Amino acid sequence: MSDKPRKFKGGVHPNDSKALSAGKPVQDAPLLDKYTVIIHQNIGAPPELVVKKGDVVKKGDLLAKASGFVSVPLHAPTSGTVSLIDKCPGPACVSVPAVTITADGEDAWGDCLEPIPDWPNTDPAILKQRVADAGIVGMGGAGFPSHVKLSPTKPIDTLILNGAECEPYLTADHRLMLEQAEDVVLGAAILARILGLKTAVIGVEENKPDAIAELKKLAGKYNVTVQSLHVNYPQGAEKQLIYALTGREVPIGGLPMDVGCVVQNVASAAAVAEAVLNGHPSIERITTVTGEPLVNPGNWRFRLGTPVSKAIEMAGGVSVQPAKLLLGGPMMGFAQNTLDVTVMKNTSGILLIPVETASQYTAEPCIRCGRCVEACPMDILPATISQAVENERFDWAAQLNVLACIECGSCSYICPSHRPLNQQFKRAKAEIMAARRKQQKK
Amino acid sequence: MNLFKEFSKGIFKENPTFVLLLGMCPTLAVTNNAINGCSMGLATLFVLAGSNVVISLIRNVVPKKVRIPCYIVVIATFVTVVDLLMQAYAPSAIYEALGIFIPLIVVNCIVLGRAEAFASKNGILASLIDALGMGLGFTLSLTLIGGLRELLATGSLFQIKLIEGWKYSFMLMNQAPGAFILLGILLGIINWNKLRKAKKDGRDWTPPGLDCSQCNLCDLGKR
Amino acid sequence: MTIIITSLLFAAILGALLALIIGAAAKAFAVEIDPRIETVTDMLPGANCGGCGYAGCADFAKAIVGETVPPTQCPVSSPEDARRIAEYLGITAEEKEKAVAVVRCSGGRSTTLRSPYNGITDCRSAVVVAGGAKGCDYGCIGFGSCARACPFGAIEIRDGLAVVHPDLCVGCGKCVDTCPKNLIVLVPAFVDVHVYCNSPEKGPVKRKVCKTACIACRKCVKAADSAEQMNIKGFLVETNYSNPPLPDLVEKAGCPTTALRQASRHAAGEYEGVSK
Amino acid sequence: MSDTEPKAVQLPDATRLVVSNSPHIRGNDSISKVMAEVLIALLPAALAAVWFFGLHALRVMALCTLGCIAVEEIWNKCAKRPSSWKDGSAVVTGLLLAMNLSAGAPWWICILGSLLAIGLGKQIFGGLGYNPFNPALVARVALLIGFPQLMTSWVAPQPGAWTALDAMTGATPLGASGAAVATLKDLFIGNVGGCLGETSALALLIGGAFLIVRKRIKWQVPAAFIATVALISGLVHHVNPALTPPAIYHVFAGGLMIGAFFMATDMVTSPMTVNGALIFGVGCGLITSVIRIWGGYPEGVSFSILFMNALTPLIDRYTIGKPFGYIRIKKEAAQ
Repeated sequence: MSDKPRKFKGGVHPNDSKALSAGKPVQDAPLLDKYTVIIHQNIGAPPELVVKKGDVVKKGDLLAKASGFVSVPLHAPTSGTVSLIDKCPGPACVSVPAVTITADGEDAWGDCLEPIPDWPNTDPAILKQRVADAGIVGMGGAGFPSHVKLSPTKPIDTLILNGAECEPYLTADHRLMLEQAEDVVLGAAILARILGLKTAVIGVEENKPDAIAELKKLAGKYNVTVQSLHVNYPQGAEKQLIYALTGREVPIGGLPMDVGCVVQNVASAAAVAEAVLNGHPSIERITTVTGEPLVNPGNWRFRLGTPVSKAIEMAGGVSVQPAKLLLGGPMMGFAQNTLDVTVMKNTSGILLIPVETASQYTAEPCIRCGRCVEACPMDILPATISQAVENERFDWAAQLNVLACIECGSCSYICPSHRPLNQQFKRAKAEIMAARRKQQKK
Repeated sequence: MNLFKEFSKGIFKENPTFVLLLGMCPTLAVTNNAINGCSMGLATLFVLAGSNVVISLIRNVVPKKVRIPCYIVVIATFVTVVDLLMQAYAPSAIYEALGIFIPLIVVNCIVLGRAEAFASKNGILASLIDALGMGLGFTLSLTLIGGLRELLATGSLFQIKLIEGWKYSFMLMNQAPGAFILLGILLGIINWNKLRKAKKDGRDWTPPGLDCSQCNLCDLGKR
Repeated sequence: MTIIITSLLFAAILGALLALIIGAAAKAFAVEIDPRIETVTDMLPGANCGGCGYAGCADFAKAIVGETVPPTQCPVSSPEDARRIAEYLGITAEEKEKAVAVVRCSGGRSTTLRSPYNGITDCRSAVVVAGGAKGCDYGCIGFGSCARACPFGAIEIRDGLAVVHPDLCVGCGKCVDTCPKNLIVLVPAFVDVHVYCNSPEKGPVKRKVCKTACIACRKCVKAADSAEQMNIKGFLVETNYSNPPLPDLVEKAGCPTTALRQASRHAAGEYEGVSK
Repeated sequence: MSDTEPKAVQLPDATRLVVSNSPHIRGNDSISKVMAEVLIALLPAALAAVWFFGLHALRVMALCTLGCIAVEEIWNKCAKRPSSWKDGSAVVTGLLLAMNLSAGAPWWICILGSLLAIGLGKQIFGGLGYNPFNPALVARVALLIGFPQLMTSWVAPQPGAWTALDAMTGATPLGASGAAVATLKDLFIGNVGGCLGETSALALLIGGAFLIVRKRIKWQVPAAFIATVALISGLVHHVNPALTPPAIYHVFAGGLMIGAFFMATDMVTSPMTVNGALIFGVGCGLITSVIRIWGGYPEGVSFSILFMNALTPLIDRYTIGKPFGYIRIKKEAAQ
């Protein structure tokens, strides 16, 4: 592979605003007295609760066990008592079940998983089981269970580590790659062994030269390659990343394994390394707390269940009232209406958007300028689909391949008429899927 | 039955051109001036009156299955009569201007429509009154469109120059697109006015054949 | 004179010949159409609302004549209309109660708390992203998808809350499928007392986000004439529609949150601002 | 941290946090910016018009622009729609309309043109974004059909003479004796009779280049348009020089430049896809050439663009590209 940065078709180039937190080393968040851990943190089936109110748990103890193959267990972020099992605000503005743990302050590890220092000579199946037991999910945002991706039903020839971090503002993966380069590369090597591959590719956007340099130093040692990527959004979207690195197109409705690829987030890789070498389950993650309204933006290593209000406090609070509070990046993150929502395994960022730059959607008419068509990385026609959705013609929208939409938001970002395209597509997808389910039932 | 109501509905409430949107072919084709429009309307009025009366007469005799061919034969007779009459007595300029559109009255929807919808169900007097009302409504509409087109195009009305020194003629109005544009605008004004009145009275009203919720022209149709 | 006679003769012969052809054709290509279908179509309301599940009134009439559905399936016709159709067809029409839609939520914009919302003002669009602008996860979003779906203009959006006007509602059920929160139910039209809340949460949780939620205090259950008139399901009370209470229950119970309401008075806006 | 200095940490007010769908930031593009850039691109042509036709050009431009704004606002008022002239589309339409009129156009032509453009061409369909035809061209064609003499009598260019007005009729470089009417240099600079905006190919090229560089228009449209016209007229001239002037005259004379760069590329009425833009341009060029060479009118640009406008939805429909990852699905289905 050449050193030339790779890119994909379409996309937009928002002002990345990463300077706010890119230079801030990761700090360990101080221990809090209470953690509210949302139980369902992964795509797939929610795990089954194994503790009850009043139980005493140690750090890393099982809170909930996986309830199926596409499900991951949940572990206690610290030692303490289960004080409450109730609903709490979830990331999608809907209340979800959660376990509240009142910390005892000792933060003592319980009976951890057995470390596997001799991983190069361990059976890949055992390593895979470890990934599953540690509750590792895709930490880039989706929260898809990692071990499921590691169990492909089709032949795999490429393992890709996603270090693109194309979302503006976010620097968590950047700091991770810089400060824990060894973990990332080690994780890559372990993942490659699980998949029976010799090598792995780490894709990093070229606006993180220090991280690329750091990774390249170690790359030879573990036989992985580091590939720089063109700075463009959504470079970190799975399908776009695969295209940029291998030139293969993941079919619509298909998975990376259909083109022989497995994509894992760098943070997930680091978590895998942690789980295999130290036996620590996934109970903490690096999260960027940033945004112009914050007094002191930066990167923190949060335990799961840390309330957003505490995170904002750690970042010095706000100097002005922000327009929006987001979990995740500004392009695909979820807007929150409460500060009580807590950090989850896939919370890559806690972002406060100032009033000046926050998007306001209006119902101005489409002037058919075609900017959205140019920007769409999936080569569909957002303007036409928007027209279909506006007229509630979901069959037409389906014909126009709205289901191929990856909801990256490039079209809404670029639209001069400020139309809520992305929302329309989300609705269209929901309606089409609902109609199909209805059809199947019949 | 209120005969006056039967008469006036053709002019206002069920005006064939502006409300029922029937007889669009002569409406668009021969209304390039007021005289043409008026004569076309009168010719149609004659056919309408004659055919309505005859059809009303034979309505109980004709079997239901073959009624349409029978109506057509009746209508065709009167059209032939009016065609020959106009050829004989109308100024040749008018007859030439109307040309093929006189014979085409046979397939005019108003004539067949009234025959089917009214004359075949009502008595002779009522049918005659209905035909006169409808015919007059049609004549007035065509004269209105023709007059407006003539006025806009040449500044005259019934070929009498109204504005002296009118140098430029807006030829667009004299040509086919002008008919479409003017008819569209008139229909728009009429429907808009009706919709406005209906809203005022708190009624729900949709212009015929239109779905206001699909149109972006004004917000009257929006709930 | 000869011309007239010739033309008359010609026309007569031609007419007779053509009449023969038409007559023959009518016999040969006759299509059997049940004349009753047309009559039944005329007897139906002609709103083509589709509430019966068929594509318009004519289609429904065909189904009635084919005796696959009873005429009472038309949600718009009155029972008398249905009986008339049944009498005409000589079939028995079982009585169908007239139904009316009820939106089981009373949380207007001023009574439920939530942060501002910016996006498409349509319930089904709002629900896929953030669940709308209101605090309750189960309540009415208030962007009027149901009101737009109603062919009879019976649903009004007032203060961000869908309110059904029972006098205009014909119970066609179009709104029921539209509501993304499944708030709308069809109930017998003669029942006037409903619980305008749908949240299965515990009382304090509900009260935190909504001032007019049902907190299952059981006041109405106790005030009812018989115990079965109001059902308790979890943290929510529901009218028992097979044994409904009288309208005066609302007065007698004195619901502390005004979640218990009379549909007619709710539509008239009499409960606005009275919640404590 | 918060224990020692409790006042220092201020948390955001949760009740004022806006809930909305992603993306939460937005590019700083807007309709008025798009329109402003089109206006900037029209500036060279407007200046050239003022230079060649004097203050009369300025008068026509002012009348048309103000007329369009007025019609837009009056219509909005009647239809109870929010005021919309600030988005700039009416100004662009007005200026483009002026570019299509002669410097000698009487005031009422400008006002009637504005009424036709905004009323008939745009608002009647629902306003910006809903019009199937380019409003300025609708007005131009309606006026051309309505007042054929008036619309085809030009004013002779008089560079630098501010108030002179010399009527000059008929002759256009597009006639068979094209070369006799104007020299190539005059054609390129714009020193010929004609509409305000269509004479100076140079100024139009500058404006068009600006729009293409700013990615406001698709270069495929003007390129395909001009290339098709050049190709066909060149071929015809080669076969029968008496029928039509050489291709270069076709390219630089008449409304081809303004049509190709400013009218055909109108976002609302041209296809969105790249392939569609190519088809659109070729179609425009084809019809233009046919009208110019064999048709009754000396100029066919406006008719061709209007005709292709009508086909735009169809073109858009049949040029929908294959989405990312589509080919593989087909392959797999075939297996």
